[in-house]
Amino acid sequence: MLRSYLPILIQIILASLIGFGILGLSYLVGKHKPTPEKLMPYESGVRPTGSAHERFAVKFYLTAMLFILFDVEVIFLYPWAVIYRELRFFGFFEMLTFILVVLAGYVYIWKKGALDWNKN
Amino acid sequence: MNFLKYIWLIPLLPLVGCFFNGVFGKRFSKVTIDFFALGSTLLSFLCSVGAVWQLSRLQPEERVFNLNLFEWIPAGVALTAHGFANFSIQWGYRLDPLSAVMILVVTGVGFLIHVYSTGYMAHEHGPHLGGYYRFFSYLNLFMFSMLTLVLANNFALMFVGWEGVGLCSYLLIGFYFHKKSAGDAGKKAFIVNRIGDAGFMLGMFLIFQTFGSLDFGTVMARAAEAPIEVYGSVGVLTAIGILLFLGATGKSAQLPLYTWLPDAMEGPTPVSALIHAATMVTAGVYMVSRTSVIYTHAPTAMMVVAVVGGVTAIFAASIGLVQNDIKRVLAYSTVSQLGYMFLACGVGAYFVGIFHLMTHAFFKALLFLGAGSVIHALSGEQDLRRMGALKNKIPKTYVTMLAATLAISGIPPFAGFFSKDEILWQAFSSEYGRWWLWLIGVVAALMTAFYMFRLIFLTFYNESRVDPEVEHHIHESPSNMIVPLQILAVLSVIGGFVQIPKFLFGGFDGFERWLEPVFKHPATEAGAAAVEHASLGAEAGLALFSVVVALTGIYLAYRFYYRPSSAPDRAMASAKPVYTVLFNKYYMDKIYDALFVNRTKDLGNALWAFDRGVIDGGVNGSGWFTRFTANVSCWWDKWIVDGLVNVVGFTVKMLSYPLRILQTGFVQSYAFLMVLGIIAFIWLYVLR
Amino acid sequence: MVPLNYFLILAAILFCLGVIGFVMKRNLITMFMSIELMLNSVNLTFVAFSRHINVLSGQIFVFFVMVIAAAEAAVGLAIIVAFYRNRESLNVDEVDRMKL
Amino acid sequence: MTLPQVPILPILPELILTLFGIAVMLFDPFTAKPHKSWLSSLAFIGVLAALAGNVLLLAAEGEYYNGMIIVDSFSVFFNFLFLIIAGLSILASRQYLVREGVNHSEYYGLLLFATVGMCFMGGANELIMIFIGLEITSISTYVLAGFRRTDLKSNEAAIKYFLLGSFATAFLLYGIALMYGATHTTHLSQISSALLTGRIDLRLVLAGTALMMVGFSFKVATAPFQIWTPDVYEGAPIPVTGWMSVGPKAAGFAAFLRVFFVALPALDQKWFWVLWVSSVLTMTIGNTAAMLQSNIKRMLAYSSIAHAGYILVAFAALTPNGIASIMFYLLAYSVMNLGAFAVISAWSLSGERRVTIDEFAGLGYRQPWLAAAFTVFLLGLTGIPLTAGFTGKFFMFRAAINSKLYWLTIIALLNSAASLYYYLRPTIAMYMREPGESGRTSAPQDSAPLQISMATKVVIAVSVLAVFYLGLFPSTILDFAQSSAFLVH
Repeated sequence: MLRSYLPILIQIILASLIGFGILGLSYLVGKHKPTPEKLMPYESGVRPTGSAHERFAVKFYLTAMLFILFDVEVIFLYPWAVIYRELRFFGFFEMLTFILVVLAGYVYIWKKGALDWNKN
Repeated sequence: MNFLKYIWLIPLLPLVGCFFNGVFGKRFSKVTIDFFALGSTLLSFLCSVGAVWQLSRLQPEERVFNLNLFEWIPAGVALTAHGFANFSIQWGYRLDPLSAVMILVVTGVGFLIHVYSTGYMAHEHGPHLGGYYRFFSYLNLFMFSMLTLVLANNFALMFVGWEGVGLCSYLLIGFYFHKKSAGDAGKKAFIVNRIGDAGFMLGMFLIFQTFGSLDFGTVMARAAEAPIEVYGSVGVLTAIGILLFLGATGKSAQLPLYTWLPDAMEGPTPVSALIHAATMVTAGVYMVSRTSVIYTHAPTAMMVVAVVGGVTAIFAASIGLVQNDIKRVLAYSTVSQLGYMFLACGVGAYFVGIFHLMTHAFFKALLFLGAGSVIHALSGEQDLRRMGALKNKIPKTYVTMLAATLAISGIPPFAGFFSKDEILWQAFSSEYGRWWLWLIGVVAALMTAFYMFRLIFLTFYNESRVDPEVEHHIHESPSNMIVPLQILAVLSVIGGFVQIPKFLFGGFDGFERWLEPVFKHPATEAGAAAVEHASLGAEAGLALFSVVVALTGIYLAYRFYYRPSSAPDRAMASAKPVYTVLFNKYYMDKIYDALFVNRTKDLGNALWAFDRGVIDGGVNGSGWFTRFTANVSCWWDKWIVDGLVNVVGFTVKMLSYPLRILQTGFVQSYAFLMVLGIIAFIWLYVLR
Repeated sequence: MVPLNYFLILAAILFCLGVIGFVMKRNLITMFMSIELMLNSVNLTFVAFSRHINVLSGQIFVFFVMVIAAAEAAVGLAIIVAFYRNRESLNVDEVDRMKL
Repeated sequence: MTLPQVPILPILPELILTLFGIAVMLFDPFTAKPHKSWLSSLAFIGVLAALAGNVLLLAAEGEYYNGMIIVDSFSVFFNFLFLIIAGLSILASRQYLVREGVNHSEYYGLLLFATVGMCFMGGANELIMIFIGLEITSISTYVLAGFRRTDLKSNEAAIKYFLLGSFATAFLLYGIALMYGATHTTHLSQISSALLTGRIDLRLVLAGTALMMVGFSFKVATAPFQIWTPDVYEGAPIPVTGWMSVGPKAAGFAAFLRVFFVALPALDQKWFWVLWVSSVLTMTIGNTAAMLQSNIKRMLAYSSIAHAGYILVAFAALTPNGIASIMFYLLAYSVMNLGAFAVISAWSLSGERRVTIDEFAGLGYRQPWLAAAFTVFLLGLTGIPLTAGFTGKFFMFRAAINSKLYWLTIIALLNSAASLYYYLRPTIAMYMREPGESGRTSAPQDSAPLQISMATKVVIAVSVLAVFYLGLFPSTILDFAQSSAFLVH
């Protein structure tokens, strides 16, 4: 029974081997000269200022929320796509309706200015 | 015109009056308000008279008129002890001899009290106060509810009236809303009544369960077929009887739910007369009589009714002995007299209960209205200790009140004599009667005569103890107040002649025969047969005895309150001029102390010091008893009833602690509680 | 083939972890994530049953649950953000204005 | 090319509501601020249209969409109820939203969407459908509860409702999953027949039943899952509280009834006792706690808990009469409560001030009509005859007595008697106390004459009439409920 999971096991083993192997290799091979800059968190080359628990602009949340919503709606496209041929035009119109509803939501947030990054 | 077809007008007319006055009353002049209030009531009374007249023209066994207006509550089919019953409640009225008596009393006395109120409440009419139209609107609403109660042909509609009168009572007790005590009293009345109502509702459900109907006719017919339950056992009929009686104790202020009635005196005096004396409080008696068939088949329930009635009669009367507020004396008197009525019902003499209900409506309404007239004359004074010597100042009030007092004391030929005597006789002789029930009644009668004449003496005789400020304002009430008093006085005198015992001029049993169709069924006929063989001489003897008892009570009151200066207390003789006033005050306080404050003092001794000639061991005993009952009452009121009303406050306080622990406001403690609940659910479902 | 019970027990454990997280964690976002964990463990249960009894409907249900969870997430986050703006805190114990 | 026939009729009210909801949301950005009230009218028209659609539904009884949706008189009754609630709520909210400065049209959109969810809960014949309907309702309600977003109490109400609501929903969903695993279906009638075969794992079914009951108990706020109610009701905007206390609660009961009577009648001896205990706890907690309150919204929150307890009494009767009486009572309770909240909303001042019971002092003089209407609603909630509350309670308790639940009925009657204590308090304050007697000094602008909008007046008047109509002539509604109850049972 567990045989069917063997490939996964092998993959896990391989992945960890590669990951840890490279880390270990660089540790063994490379020189160790720590400087303050090197010990800093990596933030796109920008000097980190203040605590990492800093407030983010609410815009991030907003965008994230909108993304989740529209992203997840797509989930319904999968089963639909699988049987699209069987459903024929009926399926087409059904999905059209669905997309239209999503689109209405899109128009709404657009007009509300939720997508306008520069809006205060 | 066929009045019977229009009996629906009888309750409807006051409702119309209520509507006009309630909605537009603010803009009406006093005359217009009077027109709607009085006119609707008078028309209702005339319709009642017409309908009853036509009813009386029918053969006795045909005197039941049912009028179903529409189907009020249909609720499909339900399984009952009578198989599947189609549950349907009509909005229907039933006129039979019993409800005929009731509507005449309600509309008749109600109309007189309306007339009286136009005088009594006149000062309430004004642009800024505006209480006048409100008062009459409520009063008419009350009439509607009360007439619905007595005319209903089923329990559910009766309950509508039952709750409606409770609501109006609440509104009217709290009429003087600026007095906090008035609001509290109203609330107390309403809440205590609701406890009784719970009993009523349960009884009603049980009736439907047992008989498959709520219609009076059907229920009574089916109950009449049921076997009579064994005395001492609690069968379903007994349960119904006791539950219904619980409702009656609330509405009719019987033990243990009586305390709201004295507090209800906070309302305007006409309200006390109409609602808390003549009509609403008698609803319980009416209900017990209406369901007489059920009670007759449940001897245990009857015994409960009789005992509660008797004990209440003596209990309330003993409290009435020492009250100083004129209206409170009358309130306790009402409780006591209602106890009498229940005593009559409990011994199976329903018609006597209704008889006493009727005569009581006359003389007690009169007493209250008279008291109102006195209060009116004294600019609002209600304390008996600050009255006195009013006999010549308000003679008309005095004469009418004296008539009522003689009636309630049971002095022939006043109305009260006939009804009270009949109750005592039935308590003694009927199948369900007991000698000790009779004794209770006699003692209560003694007390009644005493406290009523105490009231009369303190109010109308002796020197005036009236506040000099008030003194020169004293005036007889206007004629619209006096005329109703006089009419009621006439009724208090002649109202008893509808039923005269056999030993007097051969007797007359018109009232009994009139009600006979309502109360007649196989079980009562057996009881009636048992009464027959009791001797005429015994009846006359007992009647004579009760008159003597009443006279004794009057004499005692006379000795105590009319001629207190004759008290052989030489020490006080030197201070003669202020003697009477001082003496009375002192005396009151003494009793008051002995009764309520200083319990170590023996009442008997206090009395002994003042009137050696009168006091004897019996009075000593009765003094002790009075103190005892007053203490019990005090205790009951303080711990049980106020507890019951404030039980709420108290329980709430107790329950607030666990609640505080639960309702913390924290999401996670809520979530934790929910988890506990879920665990409980899973345990209940899966593991148990 | 893994027996059905393994999935069910795993899902139950995950669900309980979610419950415990919800009751114990003080941060609103973490509590919220615990709920997501609970929902996903239910999804796992659905899928496991669906496969076990060979009826596809259970897997379709999972889609619905996921969409609803996403909607809930969006609304929940919005509510939490509104709260944060007024209260400058994400500590659930500060949601305590109303009690008794 | 043949298009499969897709029947639209069975979900016509829902479709109409959805379209109007989307329209309201879409038009909002295009509407200038002064004209926003137009959108609330649009939403109201939507409700009227849906009501018309619901009438057509009467002719289309049957199961649709592979049995996911059922149209029967039960669902039609509840659709009517939800639509009436929505219509009255829309009218009752207009003035309030403007006054509180939150006149956003999303409010009406959300209200319509929530109603869609409620209608699905009433018409669902399948557990997942119920779950979806419940979530549509809940998610909209979360937002509505926090609609005054700058107000901390409103935020808090939203957070509490959201967190605890989703928590409870997860249990409901888990219960559905277990039920699905045990019976291999989520169709209510198929579950019922699967239970009768006896070839199923009973422990799974029982655990599923318990968990589903948790979810429903939470939605209808019965013990021990009533705990969130007072906080949420107190914090939510007044019209939302009014709506929440009747709409989602009624929807919860609709689904609760259908699931337990259609799918799980075989287990009724198991869940009967849970209902019994829960009912006693719910009534008693609700009534006692209500007596402690000084805030009228919170008091009515506890009162709504108590009413859920009364409803459980009839639920525990396990008879069609019981179901019918619950349906009737939900309608009666809805009009009484919506009316009461409309009065509170009219009397309160901006910022939700003047909502303590003492602050109702003097309403009887300043607004006699408003006070009279409020008295009617409170007396109705108490169960005084001639009002809807009496007839409703009468039917419910009678159903319980018919099933020989004597003790439960006695407890319920005593509870109902005790409830008078707190329902009278606002009345006493209104009529028997002078304003300002509570010791608070009210600002001069607070004693300015009240402006009550036409819409609010209509809501109050309609509610008063309905209270009396249902109290005097309950037969039509009850007959309808009765016939549908037999279908469900």
